[in-house]
Amino acid sequence: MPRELSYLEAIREALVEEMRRDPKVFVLGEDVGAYGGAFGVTQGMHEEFGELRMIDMPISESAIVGVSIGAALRGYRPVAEMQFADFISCAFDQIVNQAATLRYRYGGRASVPIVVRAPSGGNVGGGLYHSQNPEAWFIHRPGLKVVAPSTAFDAKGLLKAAIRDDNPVIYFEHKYLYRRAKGPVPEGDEIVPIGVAATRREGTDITLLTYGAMVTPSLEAADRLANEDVEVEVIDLRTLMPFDKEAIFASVEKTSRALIVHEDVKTLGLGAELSAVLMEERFSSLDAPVMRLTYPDTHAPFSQVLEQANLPGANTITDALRRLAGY
Amino acid sequence: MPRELSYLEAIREALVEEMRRDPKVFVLGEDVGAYGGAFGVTQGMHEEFGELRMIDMPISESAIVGVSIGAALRGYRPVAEMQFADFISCAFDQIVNQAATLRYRYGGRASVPIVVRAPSGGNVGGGLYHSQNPEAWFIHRPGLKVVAPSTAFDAKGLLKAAIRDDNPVIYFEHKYLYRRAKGPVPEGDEIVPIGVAATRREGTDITLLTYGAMVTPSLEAADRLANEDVEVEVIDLRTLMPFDKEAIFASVEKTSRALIVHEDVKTLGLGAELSAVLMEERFSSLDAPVMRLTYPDTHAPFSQVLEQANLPGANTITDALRRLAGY
Amino acid sequence: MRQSGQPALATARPHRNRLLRRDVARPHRFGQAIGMARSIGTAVVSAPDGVPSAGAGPDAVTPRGMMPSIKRTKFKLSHQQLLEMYYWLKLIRAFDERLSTLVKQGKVRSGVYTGIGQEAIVVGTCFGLRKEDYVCPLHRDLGTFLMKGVTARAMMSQMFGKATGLSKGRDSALHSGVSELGIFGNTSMLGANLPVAAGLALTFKMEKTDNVVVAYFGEGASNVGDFHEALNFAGVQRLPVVFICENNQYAYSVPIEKSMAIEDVAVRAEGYGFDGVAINGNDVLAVYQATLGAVARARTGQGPTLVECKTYRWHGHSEHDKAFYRTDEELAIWKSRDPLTTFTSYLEGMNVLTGERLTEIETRVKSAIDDAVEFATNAPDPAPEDAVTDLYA
Amino acid sequence: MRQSGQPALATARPHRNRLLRRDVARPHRFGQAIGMARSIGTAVVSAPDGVPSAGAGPDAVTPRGMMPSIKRTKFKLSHQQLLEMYYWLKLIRAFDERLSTLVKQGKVRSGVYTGIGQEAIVVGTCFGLRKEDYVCPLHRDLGTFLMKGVTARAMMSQMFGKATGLSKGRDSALHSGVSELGIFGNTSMLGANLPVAAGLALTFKMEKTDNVVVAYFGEGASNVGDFHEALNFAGVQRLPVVFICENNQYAYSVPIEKSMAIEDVAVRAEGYGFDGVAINGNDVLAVYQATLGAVARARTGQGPTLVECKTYRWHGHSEHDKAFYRTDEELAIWKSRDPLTTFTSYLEGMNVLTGERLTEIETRVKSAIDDAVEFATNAPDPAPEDAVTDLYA
Ligand SMILES: Cc1ncc(C[n+]2csc(CCOP(=O)(O)OP(=O)(O)O)c2C)c(N)n1
Ligand SMILES: Cc1ncc(C[n+]2csc(CCOP(=O)(O)OP(=O)(O)O)c2C)c(N)n1
Ligand SMILES: [Mg+2]
Ligand SMILES: [Mg+2]
Repeated sequence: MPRELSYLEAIREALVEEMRRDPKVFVLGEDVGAYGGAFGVTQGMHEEFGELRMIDMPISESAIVGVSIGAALRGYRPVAEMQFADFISCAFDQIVNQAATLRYRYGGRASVPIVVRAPSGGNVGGGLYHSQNPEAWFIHRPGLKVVAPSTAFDAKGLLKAAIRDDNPVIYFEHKYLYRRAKGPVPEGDEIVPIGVAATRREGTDITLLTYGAMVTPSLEAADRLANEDVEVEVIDLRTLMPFDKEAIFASVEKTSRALIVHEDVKTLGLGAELSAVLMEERFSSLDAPVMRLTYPDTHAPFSQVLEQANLPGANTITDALRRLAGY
Repeated sequence: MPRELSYLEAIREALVEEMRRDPKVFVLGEDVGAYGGAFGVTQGMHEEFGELRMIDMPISESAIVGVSIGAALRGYRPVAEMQFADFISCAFDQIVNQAATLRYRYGGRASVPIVVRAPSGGNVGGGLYHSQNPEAWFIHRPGLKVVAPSTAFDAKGLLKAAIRDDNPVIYFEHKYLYRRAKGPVPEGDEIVPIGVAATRREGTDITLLTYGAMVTPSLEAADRLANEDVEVEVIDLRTLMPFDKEAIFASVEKTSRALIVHEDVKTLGLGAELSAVLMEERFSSLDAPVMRLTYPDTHAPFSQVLEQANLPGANTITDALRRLAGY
Repeated sequence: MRQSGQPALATARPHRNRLLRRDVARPHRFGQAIGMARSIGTAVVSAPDGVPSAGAGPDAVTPRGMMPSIKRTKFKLSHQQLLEMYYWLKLIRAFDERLSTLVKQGKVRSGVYTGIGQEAIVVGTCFGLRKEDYVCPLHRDLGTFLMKGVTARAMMSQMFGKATGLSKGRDSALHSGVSELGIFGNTSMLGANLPVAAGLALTFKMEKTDNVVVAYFGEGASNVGDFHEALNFAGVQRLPVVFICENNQYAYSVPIEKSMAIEDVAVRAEGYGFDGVAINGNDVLAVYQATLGAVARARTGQGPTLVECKTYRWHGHSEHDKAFYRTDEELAIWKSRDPLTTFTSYLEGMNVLTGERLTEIETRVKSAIDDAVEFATNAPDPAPEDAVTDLYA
Repeated sequence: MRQSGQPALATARPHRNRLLRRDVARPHRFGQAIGMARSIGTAVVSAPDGVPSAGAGPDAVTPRGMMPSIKRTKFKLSHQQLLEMYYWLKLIRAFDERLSTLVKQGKVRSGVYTGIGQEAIVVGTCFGLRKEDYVCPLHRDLGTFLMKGVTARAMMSQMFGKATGLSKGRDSALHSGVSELGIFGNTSMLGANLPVAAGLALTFKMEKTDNVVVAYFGEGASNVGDFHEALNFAGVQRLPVVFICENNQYAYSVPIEKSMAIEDVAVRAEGYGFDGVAINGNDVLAVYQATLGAVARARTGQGPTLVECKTYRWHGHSEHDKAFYRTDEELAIWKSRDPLTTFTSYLEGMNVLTGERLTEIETRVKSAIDDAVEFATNAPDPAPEDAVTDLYA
């Protein structure tokens, strides 16, 4: 029976185990060394792995990713940390142009096995520049993979998969979950494969597609709907690119209805693509329009009143499910 | 009867007229001064407006946009040029975080009237870093507006609207159209309002939503379908954010079928959002799934063989229309 | 470029003992100038209202033994002005200290990055500015807002995320600005304020006014690409901007020697074709004097200057940071260089600050802060609807 | 930081007459060193196989009157090696010239950015490298690929966009690399190669090997944020990397004085804590010597060096650029400093290059290029399906 770990501890355990297993894995980022990272993710690791495998970087996000790419080209597996996902905008070119296109422009003769860890998401009073969910930009760019675990188990298993993957993987770890998501996490190599969704709750009436911090309120809403005799199947995508079409289609074929819930804004958030794909490929299975419940098209405000107004939660998800059930 | 101008000349004319009209308008970018820009868009303007209104910038995309934001805060209306839209990745943070959020974080007490001109698109043998269509990233980010003219007329009218708009506007000018798109362009203030689509061809059977360099092959395909008794309504979106929901809905209500064509890649290209919105808001009007014909999820290769394999064209659009008509 | 054939850093940068901080290890250089707190400004104000003679100012820290290139600008400050400076130092200190308390009490949820220990920089740089001049502060420079005219009420409301704050609750800290007062409010992205500062300065150049922009950044932020692009552009256009580096030795947990292979950020100015100077950032009059010189150059079309102010933050990076990465000894040494205490002694020694005036100032400060807290506490939250307004003009 | 109180640029940078180029206007500084073409390397190779004495090398351009800090590294080159260098110069020149012709003939559709006139930099920097060393070239450095072992056939195929090119037609120019040969191929984004170069160098440091990375950039690219972040990191980690600035006076149409307020990019190194030196980039032996010194430092753990090579490109920015922004006189002056002609004369004067050997080399060069063009012309296009392969590993 595995111990319980927090999401944050699970991330650390994945890093530690991977670094012990493979001397080519190293960590770089701001304050990741002796300090142990802004959130404490890498705490204690500096002692074991030393300065050259836990590199405290200058405030240079572009260089953090660029250096990672260089090291990856020589067979290393760097795990780069953005202190907050919001700052990934400062490393944008290195990710979308340098890393994402390298294998292609090398004619397949090289790969870029880097992981960029990006603490994302709101509900922690972070305000405009410490709450963002920038996954859509990277899902849109060919050549990248994108994951976003919602449980401690997946946090560990997906990070291991990301580190071992030969492609650039953007790993979104949700700040709200760091200490709040706790659960059984096996020691050792329990890999969560990239590209495979998890059905968190089975149901026959509505498919709810979500990920990250929205999984818990979605499950709560699903439970409420069960009281109303509507059985909601909750699918945690886990991998956002490539998302698990098979699992999604299988569920929607069964339920004929789908709600997408995400914390990212609506316009061109991942929900748009999921909806469009269902439209194109499962139109005849749909008894109702695929609906989206997301953050509105706005920024992430600091005020708790404002932030709560924006965040989808069990109540708004419940309402959306009811509307969809009643369509 | 207005003269004919090329798309490129129309852009220049908009710049010149706006700079004459408003001393607060100025241009900055690499080689935009005496040289007249990499494509010649600003040719001759240096002579009239001098060094301080046609600023040759160092190779510093982030500063080009950041400087524009600073000037905009003091009431100026800078028009920043990216030498190629591809390099906008180097100015990403200044656009998505600095410019897009400024008014919001100032509590509505300021605005950022900048225009970022970005020569985008392929079919010119530009390869991976001189062919990109990066509009989706900016459509996704609240606080920005995005336009993409397809005709000389709109190139002028939309640029004028963008310059006069009090918000940051990303203006995608398609390189393939620079000298190929020619048409009547009135002198003076014929503004093309932001947010309003243009119906390029009326039709009753299928709505085709497109923009930029895809308008011409779409019209060609529509003509072919007319021979097969399928009347395609071709809507040129012109503004990508905020896109013209009203026009789109009106057309789809009439045709009950929609095809989206764009040169950007499929996954989370604008087509995803259009499809999702139609799903959500016009589901019952649809007799067939909204379909997308786009660039595949890959990069823009240099080889003509490869590039042509990727680009949607009259043939592939025709095929898609036929499939949709036959659904 | 170096003068000798020696590898530049071979001797200067072996893996330095983390306990042996530079200012402790090298009292003969930096420590000296600011260690001797009593000498602060003594020669600057030769007589209470007198004109100090050029060259007699407080010793700037002169890296690599060079003389700072900024002329020793003469200045004259009345008793009244000196006391005003003192008031600002006190007010800003008190504001930050109250914020720190409010965080501990759970009343402020915002990330709070105090500038306690660094106040001389904000006060020294802002004191001589005009209303039309622009400041582009970073996260520890709350005082610039106050000195440029934002009320303590508005600033406190901002920290509380209330509707009465500068951003109407959209963000806290210094992520908002006031154009009418010449304050640019940055995003969180370090260094991203600097290209904007250059853009503001460009408009002053275009208008041929002699207003200036003062832009702030930490030594850590000077490693960001935007720093480079902004300073280069400012240099090539000879823009009226003064770049103020607040070198407090740490970027979050990372000491300067782990983030750059130089001792003085000021040397970077040379790469942009203008002058850089490193000064004692804990001496408000030294900062004032250096800024005066740099501002005078900017106003007269001579372009930018980089003024590096050596200082130290007393608190952690944020109020949540226990700052285990530094020693108590180090902190104690820097507390002995408190810009406020030293300026108090100086003013007392000059008989500018009497017991009566001190009481008066302390009362003013306390009531301003109390009032601000009360105001912000009782201020309304923004309306939920405002989460989606003010996005577009 | 400057030494005097004078505004640094007041005299040096009035609005300079665009016709009066720096090298023309100031023959006493830069012009001198490379103007006197006949002096090239004469003192370097004291006798055909001799060991030149330290300090007797060709005069580096010494900005601001300082001595370059790189030790005058002794080197010894055999006749055979000198001729090999000569071959590379010839081959790279011929490759670029043929490309230029092919563009005019409409046979190459790719953007072509020749390095004609700048060949001494590529040859001088690559000549002493090991297979294990890495190069990180930018757009004019096609020769680095050839010298590191890529065949002319593969490079020509790359320019033609053929399946036999390095990127299998996915891109042209230098946007591909070969890890086995230590060649990193950048994107188009200027400066974006430099953080990658630092990452490669970091792995050499981790492995405690003494391999090095040589990274290239134009003076224009040195204004990009990535340049700053990369050089700073390389400095703080003392990475084994040599940064080669190809200062050809222009970034596309923009002369250096409009993009930076300094004359020597080399001074920027000081801001990162390592040495910078500006040298005559048209003197292949001077470049070789400076690189040797910098590489030796890198191999022995002494960290990075910035070597600025002053040079000039004969053609426009790309083959489509008519380069009206410069004068014929300026071009003529620089053509008189042709790195190839001067090296030819030198080798002839030393009796290293005889008529026979010249013919032999020219034949080898011509047949290599002819063969490459024929190969590329007849090579297959990529298959349309390959537009979507090789995206993911
Ligand atoms: C681009 C960017 N990267 C990282 C951060 C996170 N961060 C905030 S403050 C800080 C340290 C800043 O150090 P410095 O510039 O020296 O200023 P100081 O806090 O010491 O005043 C860091 C890493 C950020 N805000 N922006
Ligand atoms: C980030 C970026 N901005 C703009 C360009 C367009 N561009 C290509 S080469 C060039 C000039 C480069 O000048 P320099 O670095 O001096 O190199 P040179 O061409 O003179 O060898 C420009 C502006 C680019 N490739 N990348
Ligand atoms: Mg600091
Ligand atoms: Mg150049």
